[in-house]
Parts: sequence; structure tokens; C-alpha cells
Amino acid sequence: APAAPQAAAPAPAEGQQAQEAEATAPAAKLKIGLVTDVGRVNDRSFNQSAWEGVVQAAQQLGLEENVDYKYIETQDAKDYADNIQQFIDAGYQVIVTVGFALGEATIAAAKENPDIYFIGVDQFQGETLPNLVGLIFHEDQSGFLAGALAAHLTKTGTIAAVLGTDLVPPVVAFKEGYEAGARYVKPDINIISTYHPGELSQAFTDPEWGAATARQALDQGADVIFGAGGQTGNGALQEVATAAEAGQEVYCIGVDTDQWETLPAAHACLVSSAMKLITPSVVDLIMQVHNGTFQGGNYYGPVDLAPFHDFEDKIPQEVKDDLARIKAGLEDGSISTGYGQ
Amino acid sequence: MEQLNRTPVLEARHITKLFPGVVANEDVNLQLYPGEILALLGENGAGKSTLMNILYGLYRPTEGEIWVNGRPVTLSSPKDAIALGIGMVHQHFQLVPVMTVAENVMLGSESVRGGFLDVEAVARRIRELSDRYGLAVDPYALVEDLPVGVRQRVEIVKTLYRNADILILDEPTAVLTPQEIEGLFQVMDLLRAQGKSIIFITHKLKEVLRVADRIVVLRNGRVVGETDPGQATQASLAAMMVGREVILTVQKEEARPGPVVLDVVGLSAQDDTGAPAVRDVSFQVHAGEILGVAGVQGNGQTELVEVLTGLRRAMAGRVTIAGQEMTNATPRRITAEGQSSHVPEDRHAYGMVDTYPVAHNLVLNTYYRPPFARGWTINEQAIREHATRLVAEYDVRTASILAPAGSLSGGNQQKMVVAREFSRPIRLLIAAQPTRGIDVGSIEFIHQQIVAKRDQGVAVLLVSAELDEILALSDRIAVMYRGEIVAILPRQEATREQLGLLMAGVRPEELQHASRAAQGIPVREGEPSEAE
Amino acid sequence: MGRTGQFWKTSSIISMAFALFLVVMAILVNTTSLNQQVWLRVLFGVSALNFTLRASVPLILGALSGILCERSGIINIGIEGMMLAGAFAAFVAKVATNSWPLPASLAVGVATALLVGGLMGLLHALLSIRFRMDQIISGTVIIILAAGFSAYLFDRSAVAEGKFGPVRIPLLADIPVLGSVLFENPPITYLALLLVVVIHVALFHTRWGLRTRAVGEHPRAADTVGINVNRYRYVNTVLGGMLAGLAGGFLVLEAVGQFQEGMTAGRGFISLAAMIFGNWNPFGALGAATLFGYTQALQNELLLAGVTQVPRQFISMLPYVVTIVAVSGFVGRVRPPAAEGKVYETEGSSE
Amino acid sequence: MNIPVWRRLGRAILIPVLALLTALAIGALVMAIFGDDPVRAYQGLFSGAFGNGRAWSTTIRKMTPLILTGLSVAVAFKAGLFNIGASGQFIIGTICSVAVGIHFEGLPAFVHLPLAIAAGIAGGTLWGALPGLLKVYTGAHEVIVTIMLNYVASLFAGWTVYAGGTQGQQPGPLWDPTAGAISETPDVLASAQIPWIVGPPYRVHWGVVLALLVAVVMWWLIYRTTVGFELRTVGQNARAARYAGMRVNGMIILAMALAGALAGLAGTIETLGLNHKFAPEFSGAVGFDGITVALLGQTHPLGVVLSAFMLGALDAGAARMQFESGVAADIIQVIQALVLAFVAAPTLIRTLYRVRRAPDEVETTTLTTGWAGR
Ligand SMILES: Nc1ncnc2c1ncn2[C@@H]1O[C@H](COP(=O)(O)OP(=O)(O)OP(=O)(O)O)[C@@H](O)[C@H]1O
Ligand SMILES: Nc1ncnc2c1ncn2[C@@H]1O[C@H](COP(=O)(O)OP(=O)(O)OP(=O)(O)O)[C@@H](O)[C@H]1O
Ligand SMILES: [Mg+2]
Ligand SMILES: [Mg+2]
Repeated sequence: APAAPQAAAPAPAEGQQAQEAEATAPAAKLKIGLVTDVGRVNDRSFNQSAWEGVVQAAQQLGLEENVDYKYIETQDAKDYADNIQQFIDAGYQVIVTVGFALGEATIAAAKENPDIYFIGVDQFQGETLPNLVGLIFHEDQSGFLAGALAAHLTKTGTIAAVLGTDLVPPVVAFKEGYEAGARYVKPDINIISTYHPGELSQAFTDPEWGAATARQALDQGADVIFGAGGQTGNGALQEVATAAEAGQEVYCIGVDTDQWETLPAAHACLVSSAMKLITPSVVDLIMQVHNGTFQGGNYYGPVDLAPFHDFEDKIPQEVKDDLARIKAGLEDGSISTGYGQ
Repeated sequence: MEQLNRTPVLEARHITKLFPGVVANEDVNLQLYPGEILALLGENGAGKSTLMNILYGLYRPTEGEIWVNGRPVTLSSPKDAIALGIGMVHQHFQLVPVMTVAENVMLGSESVRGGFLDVEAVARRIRELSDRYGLAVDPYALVEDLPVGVRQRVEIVKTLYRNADILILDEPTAVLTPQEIEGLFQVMDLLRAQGKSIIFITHKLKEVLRVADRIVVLRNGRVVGETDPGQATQASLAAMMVGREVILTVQKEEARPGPVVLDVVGLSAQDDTGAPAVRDVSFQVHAGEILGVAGVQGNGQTELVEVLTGLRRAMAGRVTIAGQEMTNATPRRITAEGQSSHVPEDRHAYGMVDTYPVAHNLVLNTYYRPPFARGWTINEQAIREHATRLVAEYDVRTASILAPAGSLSGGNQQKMVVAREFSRPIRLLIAAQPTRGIDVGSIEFIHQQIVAKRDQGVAVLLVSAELDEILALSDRIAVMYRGEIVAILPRQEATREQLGLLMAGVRPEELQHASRAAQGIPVREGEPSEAE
Repeated sequence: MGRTGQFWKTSSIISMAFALFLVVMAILVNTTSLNQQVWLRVLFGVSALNFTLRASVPLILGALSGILCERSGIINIGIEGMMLAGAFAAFVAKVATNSWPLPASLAVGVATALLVGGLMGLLHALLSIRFRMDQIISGTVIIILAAGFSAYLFDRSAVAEGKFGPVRIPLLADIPVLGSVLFENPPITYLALLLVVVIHVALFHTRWGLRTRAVGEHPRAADTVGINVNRYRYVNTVLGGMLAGLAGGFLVLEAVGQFQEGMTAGRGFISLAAMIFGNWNPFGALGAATLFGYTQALQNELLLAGVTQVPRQFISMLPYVVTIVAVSGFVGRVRPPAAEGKVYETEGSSE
Repeated sequence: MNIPVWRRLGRAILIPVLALLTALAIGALVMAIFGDDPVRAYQGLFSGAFGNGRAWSTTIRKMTPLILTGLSVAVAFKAGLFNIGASGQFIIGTICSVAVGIHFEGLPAFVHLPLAIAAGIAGGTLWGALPGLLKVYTGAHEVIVTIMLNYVASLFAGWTVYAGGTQGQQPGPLWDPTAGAISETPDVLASAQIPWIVGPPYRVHWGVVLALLVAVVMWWLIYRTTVGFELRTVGQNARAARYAGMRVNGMIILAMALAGALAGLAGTIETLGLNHKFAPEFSGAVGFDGITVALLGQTHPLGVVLSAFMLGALDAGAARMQFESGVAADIIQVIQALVLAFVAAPTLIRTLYRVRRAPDEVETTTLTTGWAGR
């Protein structure tokens, strides 16, 4: 990495602003902007998790919504650069861009604006820029844990995954990890999984396909279903919940966040979720900016299984212990998901 | 007259009807008395259909009143008219082609049992009416499968089904054959005998004299006269309609036939359903002669013309135009290389583009040639000059050469088509039903044009269901029956009766006998029959 | 040119034969040792049949919506929008009545979907009849309007609680294989199948149907026998809108349980294809919708079973390619109602 | 017609302008009802579309593909065909131009760029001609076929750039191996990129000029050439066209091929000029917008340009509007639908503003006569 980031004192951006004689912005306050991927800020998925991170950080910093921090929802993939530019023009010091698809636009903006900090969620950085961090996760590990849990829970020996699209790397990582985890626990397990068949613009927003496919998997004997893919996955989870409510002994596993909180309709079957903790990571990165400890490059956010909530008592202790063992193994590298090698 | 003492069953009082920019009817008074057939005459666009539509509740009069059986009535929809016993057979068939006869007949006055249509009951009723009035129709047949003559019967059954006592028949004979027309007149006589009253519209003056009790003539939306068959002649009626003398017989010299232009050998073709429609047809048309093709509609004439003009594939046989092989050639090649013209039978479907200006319709098949096109580009200027010239020359009445062709009256649309087809150098002219639904003034004009083409040495193939037209124009006459040409006769040797029999399927070799037996008249008469 | 009678036979024979074949094979495969064969299970497994039916329901309702409108002469390319509006309305109503007993709340949801669908139909009718807008444009307006409004007004934090569950029809549901596929479904699914029969009977055997068809084929003829052409068009378009709304209601209240922007995901357009493919006949549309649902099921089955080496994108093309092949090969020229898309004006009925 | 040009123009513009104003007013009402601030929203919208150089450049950038997809739908309408397939044709055009654009290192730009453009046009042409051919030879309805081909196109495009990996599937032929797990193509080589008129951050490329030129050519083709006359006649009355010796089937195929070429060119320009690569997130939605553009422009090429400009401006302003006022950009769609409604039903506007109709004005646009207007 060439020039060291202006990592000096607190509020590094302030100095830059002063140099450019943009004295209007109140001194100590950060301005934080977030650009969503195509979709909504409150999508109960990764856009929302990232935004919640911004909100939490901003509250800690005492910022005012719509004045010091706001978001732009992207309507069209061609607009990524324009939307980032809106914040640059308005003098924001921290810009969070959500989704791997914004990666290139974010790198370009970061190069052009070395005095602004960028946080790219799900954006792997091949090259380190001092003012840009890629917030990435080992989704495969998270999926591995989910798969292990599923394998422990299944009675029929068949588990399923209903997935967004293989055009999005994190989804693939979740799936590959899930299958590896299940096979790790039960090598002869039957895993049926499928991605949404349609184009990218529909892959995450077709709950009916998710639900119908989950039903199809149930019909084929699957009794644990992993739903990973925005609204599409949520549709699958709700369908499994319907079956559970009707008395079938079936389980579902959510994705990204603890979906117990975001998807009450799935409570009847939701044993856990394969989480990647976007929100706390975003908070942490923003605080790093505030504290002047921000470092470019890749930042691996934590992954984990969500709490079991109502299923706490139904999960045998051996299973919990085994999951804890696997998690430790994944962390220390003694267990490998096999993904990405 | 004696009727004056009686109450009219239907009466129009001071009816005026304005359309945007057009006065269709102006202060019209008209009475229809019980048990009479009233003929209404007038040129295209005189306002006949408009007036009838007003009496039937389809249009609201701008001014004036309608009285039924001595009481003023308000007709806000045909429903009201039907309730008052008025029935109308419209100028254009108002039948749904994809439905059965029974469905069409009951439409709007359905017979329902337990919430469902009672088709049986309707069919029984139709058979009853068929028997009583001699209107044979199959209640379960699909209308689109029926020949026009039968469709016309369905229309009449429709009105009778609704117990109409007052019947309005708007040009019912325009598409019928002589036999069918005679059948219709017998039905009308029967209805009149039963006390029903009929308004009858036609452009064929002979029919008026045959069937009407009283005649009213409209011109430019106004009643210009009233007469009765006793006093009137065809000539007097035509003069009354048009406002000038009309020459009803076609003036033409003896033909001077030249070399063969159209040579058809062993031609066969199928109709849309794949059934054989033209069977092994052979004939020739020479330069400078008119070959008339007579036949009851639906005997393959339509398909024959379509094959000759490239619109339908020949299954067998050969077509040569002026020595060039033209079997299954494209319409473009036939018109361009074959130097031929085609006045199509259905002008709305084929002959014109309603939404296009008159000017563009006039170059519909020559737009790509100089002077209308230079290379790829269209020369609007030339197209407009051409249009201005033709509109004047052929007396096409239109607001402007840029007015959409659909806004012209039927007669003027036909003149537009004729203007286009006659205005370029041609060797062959194929004219199908060139005067259908057209008033006498326009017919006169179109007939003159056809003869003029012949005299310029053009070979003319004239297809018409109108026997009078065939007899008046042809130099030779071919008769088509079930897809075959059963006879080709020189005009001098053809008589109306003989042709009628041939068209009805009597074989030529049986002709003499059959003719004598049926008509009790000598066969070789050779008298032009429009002089009757 | 058209032999409607003839076509109607071909289309119904094809769809009947297809349905019968599916049923026979399904019974065979699911009750005998044939179910050991992966391919047969993929083609005729119960899961494929269930998926087929479920994927077909919105298409059936959408196609019926189109049939009602178009049989009366109003082109309806706005099914997608009406469906989306119905879905959104059902969702809003369901959320607003979350605290009610579930059946009541769902009933309100269905009623609202019907109401809003009907209003969209009315809008379409007003624009195309009263304001003489080109019907294709009017349909496009409906689609954009529904997408825009539902996205603008969608409260993404709202949650609908509960959805329709399956209702067992006693006895019938015990039939092996078929019973569980056909007779253990949520209510809107039954309703959709029932509507196919009802609309068929209504179209071809009642006064309303006769007049509707006449109005769509030859409005002038209908007018001349005293039928108020535009009134029939209004009524049918509103009814059609209601059916499309119901399709949306199905998605929210029966299939998913929640609303999602753009959740109709092109189903309105596929419905349109099913309507055309089915030659504007209810049973034809049923056949077409089923065929489409079946190919979708098949595509998923193949992917789930992982039985082919073909890239998954090509497997996913299956429903679309099958439809293209079917319309090019089997159906040939369909014959729409003759007067479709044309404004009808007379003094009798429009002024 | 002897009415002076300016008056005809004024008359042609009056209704659309009133329509736009009315739609904006209703949009404002909706916003006010649901608690948004319409004044700030419209300020944002306006400044986002026209506020400064960058706003203008966004508007122009948004307008460019809309012109071409609008023309694509319009030219099919002219022949009586409804092309719902512009989005699939757009995608195929994109794929083909990228396929050429990422290969042939070392070709000079004056060869490479035209070659890439030609490839995109060719791809779109084929994709568009297919439904035309099927219609002519099998009677398959173009609406069904184009809808289906849209799905097929995007799946096919997805396959070409697919990164592979899962379930043993091989990467697609256009995938960029340096992109890791991401499914996308490499950037097209500089020699195949459409040059900027004004570079970043404005990013206006010469594609817009090309699109405008194409619009003029299409106008000329449709209204001033014999082929255009033939095409329009087929659209108005196919039987009369056949009678007049025109090539009905040929025109159906030609119109669809042209439609495909135009939509394919839209994809090509968008790719070679702006995105420089294909990734699945670049959807063909702009093809569906083409329907709105064509309808709004009353299927006239110059109308298409104007309506593409208007829609482009609305799109461009949307982000700024949300940024400034927090109003969700979806309201723009509502406004678009309203504008379309008011333009297409002038009676509405006329009644509203009591504008009288000139006697020779035609009131309704009839685009297609149903599903099988022949
Ligand atoms: N709906 C209408 N709108 C405007 N003008 C009309 C309408 N109907 C008829 N006209 C005009 O009114 C006049 C009378 O037309 P009408 O149809 O009554 O004539 P007609 O006597 O029946 O002619 P034809 O012998 O050709 O049937 C014509 O000039 C015609 O163009
Ligand atoms: N909406 C209209 N606007 C203007 N003129 C009209 C309109 N409707 C009908 N007309 C005119 O009224 C005339 C009479 O209509 P009608 O349907 O009876 O056809 P027609 O002229 O008799 O045609 P044909 O003689 O070919 O059968 C038409 O020729 C046409 O000129
Ligand atoms: Mg008339
Ligand atoms: Mg007439």
C-alpha cells in the first residue's frame, strides 16, 4: 500500500474538510452515507443489516438522521457510481456500499477520493487501498454450521436448501458450506438443493418460488430446509413453518441475521440461522473511522449460528456440544469447509 | 291514395340527423302503412341507412319525432324498437360468424331454462319459422360456414323470432343471386299477406318495380319524391335519385378481340378449409374482349380470382399472361410484369387501407415505381399530384386527398379503387363484383370505364354475381358451378334463363330440354334482357 | 378462416390427454416399484404434481381474468398489474386485521384483493372505453401504476400473520396419490379449479356468456339486438380484474403469507401466454397453465435431483422453450375474439 | 394541410406538456397524502435531472438506451406487432458485443469497435427475427414467443458469464477468470469501447449521438421509403398489403429483425459505452421501459426521442429526489404511468383543460388491432 492513510488523530476527515475550506459542516460530526444494492434498505436482509449498523454507530456518535446520515436505494445496477457520487458531492466522510456488485464502483470512488472512507460490504479487496475496507465473511463456515445442525436434526436422512442464486458468491459459499457441514456429520446424508432458476433481478424477490420449492423438498422427504436468498429464502422458511404448524416435524434454518427477529412468521420451524454479523461489523468499522484506527484491506466479520430460541430445549446437549466443537475447529483451521480452495 | 286514411304503423316526422360535418337527414317525413312494402331509394350516402338506424333506435335523431301506431315514442336503443315490434335486417350482416344460427337468432332475446340457455327451444322455434315462411336454415350450423344467401335468411328469421311486425330491410339483395332474390321476394309477399309492413332499400331499380307498393326517394338527406311502381320506370327512378338522366343500358360497340392475353389451363385450387374449390378450369381471355364469369356466389369464383391474382396457390394447372408463365407468381409479379389490374371483391378487406389517406391508397400497388419512388425514397409530391388528378378524373368525392379513405362513402371508396386499378397501363383487368352495393350513378360510371378499357385493347375478366351486369358487359360468358366452368357461351347465344339454369347446376347437354320444360320458352332467344 | 369449433377440440384433447397421462403415470410411479427409477420420480413424483398445481393456480386465475376481458373485446395485458395490486391489497388488509380471528382476517384479505382487482379492472375499462385509450397502453399504465404504487406504499416492516392452510376433502383425499395432490389444498386452489368449470359453463351456456362472446366478436351485431355493448365490457373487465386480484390474493394469503414488491414476477405475462395458448377457452387455459406449471416443476425436480450434467441455466429454460415449441408446433394459429381492442361507439350505448 | 409548422408542432406538444404537468400535480397530491414533501421532492427531482452538468449527463445517459428500445417497440407496432421482447434482445445484444469486445487484442479501434457494435446488432437481430420467423412459418404468436425469449435470453446470458464451481458446472465462456467467484465478463478492451464525449465523472459517450442518428434514420425509413410504406401497410391492413403485392411475411420478419437490431444496439451501446462489461445485475429492464417510451412517443421516432428524454430525466432525478427529500423513488413510476395515461387518452386532458380539438386531428392512436390483427 502506498501512502499511509491519514490515520492521525480522531476525526481524520475533519482535517481534510478544513483544507478544502468547506467550513459549513459542523466540526466534529461524521457524515455517513449508505448505498444499497438494487433493492430496499429495509429488505430484512443484508441491506437492512448494514443500514442498522450505520444507525447504531450514528446513535453512538450522536448523529441526526437525514442530516448526518442517510441512505440511497439503488434502482438500477448502472447507477452505483452515481449514487456514491451523490454522497461525495454532499461532503460525506464515510460511505458504506452494500453488496459485491458495488465493488468496482466503490474501488473507483475510493481511488478518486482518498480523503473519504469507504466500507464495502461483501466486497473482497484484491488490492489494499488505505481508505477502503471490504467487509467480508466466511459464509461457508456459517453454512457449515447450519449443515451440521441440519444433519443432526434430520430424521428422514434428507435435508434441503432453497437458495437465491449462484450468480452471487456469498450464496454459493453458504450452500457449499451447508453441504460440507452436513456431510461432515453424516457422510451418507441426502441433500437436495436448488438455486432460483430466474434472472438475478428476481432471484432474491420471489418468495412464492421459494415457498413452492420448499414444499417440493418436503414432499421429497426433506425435514430440514435451509432458506438462503432474501425474500426467496424467506418464502421457503414460511412454507416450512406452515408444515410445522400443521403438525409435521420439520425444521428450517434462516440466513444472514438471526431471522427469529426479522421473520416471526417462521417461528414454528426456525431452529437457527446461519449468521454473518454485518451490523456489529459495520458499527465497528465506523467507530474505527471515528477513532482513527481505520485500516484498508479486508475485514473479516464474525459468523455464527443464531440462538435456538424456542428450540433451545429441543436440541440435545450432544448436538450443542458437537456444534461448539465444530465451530472451534473451523476457527482454528482444524476443520475445513473445502470451499474456495 | 287509399293508405292516407289509415294510421301509419311507423312514421318519421321532421327527422334531421347531423353528423359532425354531415347532414345525413334533413327534415324527413316518412310513413309506413300496415301491410305495405315501401321501397326507399337513393344514391350512396343519401341517408337511407341513417334514417333506418334512427327508426330502429341505433341513432338518436338530432330533431324530429318517431311515431309508432299513432303514438310518439322515444327509442333510446334497439331494445325499445324491438319491443315495439320493429325488426331490422342491416346493410351489413349483423351475425356473429363463430356462433351457431340458433345462438345468433336468440342473441338479446335468449330463451333460458334453469339459468342455462335453452338451445333446443330456440331451434324448435326456428324450424317452425322456417317452415312457415319457407326460410330453410339449420339452427345448429355455424354462421361462418353458411353461404351469404342463407345468412340473409338467418337475418330475417332473427327479426321474425322477435315477432316483428315492421321489418326494415336495408339492401338485403346486394349479395344475393337472382334465384335467392326471387325467394326473398316471395317471403316478402308472404309477410305482407300476413299484415306485416316492410321498408325495403335497394340500388336495383328492377327489384323496386317488382316488389314495392310505394317508392320514396332520398337525395342528400331529403325526401325528393314519392311514386309507385305503376307510374315509375327504371329511368324515371334513376333520374329522381341522381337528379339527372342516367343511361341504364351500357353503350358498347362490337368487340374486336385480339391475341390471347390470359390463358388458363387445367387450373385447380382449394379453399381455406382445404376443400377443392376450383376444379380443372381452362379458358382464355383475348385482348379487347370481356369474359364474364357468372355463377352463384361460393362456386369457386372467389378462389379462381385469388389464384389468378397470386393471392392463393394453384394446386394444379397453368396460368399464362401475355405469354409469360404466371402460375403461382406473386401478386407483385402479376401486376408488374403481367401488367394486370385487380378490382377485388371485398374492397374493405383487400382493396384499401382505411386509415391511409386517399392519396396513399391510390398508389397502394405502384408506390415503389417512378415517379412515386426514387430508388428507396417515396416522392410525396408525385403521389399527391397523382391523387389530385385521379380524384378529379374519376369523380371520387372526398373532403381532401389526405382524408382517410375509411371516411369515404362506399361508392366513393369503390371509385377510388377503380381509379387506382384503371389508371395505369394494363393488358389484363380482373374485376370481381365491381359494383356491389353501389348506386346507379356510380355503376354507370364504372361500367363505362370497364368498356373503355376493353376498347383500348385490354383483356377483361369480369366476375359478378349480378346476372344483369354480366349480360350487359360481357362479350363471352363463362358459367361456374361447383368449381368447374360448365359452359362458355358467346353473349349473343346466352339468355338469362339459360344462364340461370347453368348456374343452378343443370348440365349443358340437358339444357335445351330442361329450359323448355322449366320456362316454356324457346332457348335461342338472344335478346338482351335488361330491356325488359 | 378460423374453425373455432375444431380448434377447441384440439386444444381440449391435448390438455385432457396431457392431464390423463400425468395422472396415470403418477399413480403408477407412486404406488409401484417404478418409484425406484430416479427419472420416473422426477417426472411423475407427487412433489412434481403438487408443485405443478401450485404454480398453475395464479396462472389459471390470470388466464381466466384475461379470458373474461378479452371475450368481451377488451384486451388485457395489464393482468400482471392487477395481480400485483390484488396481492398488495390482500396484504394490507391482512395486516390491518391481524388481530382478528384468522379465518375472518383472511376473508377480509380475499375480499380486498377482489375489490382492488375489480377497481383496477374498472380503471382499465374506464380508460379504454370512456376515454378511448388504446387498450394496450391502458394495460401498460395499469402495470406501471400497480408496480409504482405498491412499492411506494409498501410498509416493509409490516408482517401478515397466518395464511390459508390446506383443507382436506373427506373421502376424496384418501384416493392414493391423486387424493393428496388434488383434494388436500387450500381454498383458493379449489376455487380456481372450480372457476374454470364455472366460467366455461357460464361462457358457453348462459345468457351472460352468449352476450359476452357476441360483444367481443361482433359488437355491432350485439348492439342491433339491444345489448348494451359497453355495459357488458365494463362488467367483464371488472370481473376479470377481480380474478386477477384473486390471483394476487392467492400469492399473499395462500402461497407465501407475505407481500413482496414485484412478487408476481411475470406471472401475469405467463397468464397471458396461457390464455392465448388456450385459445381463450377456460379449459384450454387450464391445460396451458398446467403445462407451464409442470415444466416449472420439472425444472426444479431435475435440479433438486441433480440427475443431469446440463448446465442449470439450460434446465431452467425448460418451461420457456417448451412453451415456444408448443405454440409453434401444436397450436399454430389461434383465433382471438374478432373485435378485440377496438373501441365500440354508438349513440345507443355510449352517450 | 396548410397549417403552419409551428402551430402543428405546438398542437402536438400541448397535450403532452399538459399531461406531464397534471401527472406531476397528482404525484404531488399522492405524496402529500402519504406524508411526503412534494416540493422538496420535485426540487430534488429537477436538480437531479437538470440541476448541473452531472445531472444533465445522467439524464442523457439514461435517455440513450431508452431511445433505442423505444424505437424497437415502435417499429414493431408499425408493422402491427407487439414486441415485448426488447429486454431479451437487449441482453443478447450485450452478450454478443461483449464477446467481441473482450477478444481480438491488438485490433485497431476503428476495426474493433465497429466489429463489436455489428456483433451486438447481429445478435439482437437474430433474437428479434426468431419470433418473426416463428410467426410466419408456424403461426406462433409473437407476444408469447417474445415473453418466453426474454427469460431464455437472460438465462443464456447468465450462463455465459457464470463463474461455475457448484455442482460441478464449468464456468461460462465469457466469464472473467480474474473475478474470482464473481460471475461477470472482463472489461471490453479499450479498442472496443465507445469513446467518451465527456469522461468521468460525467460519463457521456458518443452512443447518445449514435442513438439520435438511428432515430432519424428510423424516421426516414418508416415514413420516407418504400420499405417503410410497405411495413406500415402490413401493420394497418395485412390483407390489403398482400393484395397490393407487398411481402407480408417478409415485413413481419423484417420488422421483428429491425426491432431486435435496435434493442440489441441499445444493449451494445450501453455496454461498450458505459458498463464496459456484462454482469447479471445489468438486466434488460430498459427493454420493458421501451414499451412505455414507444407508447408515450405514439410510436413516432421523434416522439420516441422526446419521451425517452422525459423518462430519462425522471429516472435521472430519482436518486437525487430520494437523497434530498427521502421520498421513495417509486413515486416516479406512478408519475410515469400517469403521464402515459394522460398522453394516451387526450380526451381526459381536453375535458380537464377544455382544450378544443382541431377538426383534422385524429384522436386515438391504434397500435395493434388485437392479438392477431391479420
Ligand atoms: N356514424 C356516422 N358518422 C358520421 N357520418 C356518417 C355516419 N354514418 C353515416 N354518415 C354519413 O351520413 C351520410 C348518409 O349515410 P348513409 O349510410 O345513411 O347513406 P346510405 O344512403 O345508406 O348510403 P348507401 O347507399 O351507401 O348505403 C353519408 O354522408 C355518410 O358519410
Ligand atoms: N364514424 C364515421 N365517421 C365518418 N363516416 C362514417 C362513419 N361511420 C360510417 N361512416 C360513413 O357512413 C357510410 C355508411 O356506412 P355503412 O356502414 O352503411 O357503409 P357503406 O358506405 O354503405 O359501405 P358499403 O357500400 O361498402 O357497404 C360509410 O360509407 C362511411 O362513409
Ligand atoms: Mg346504407
Ligand atoms: Mg353501401
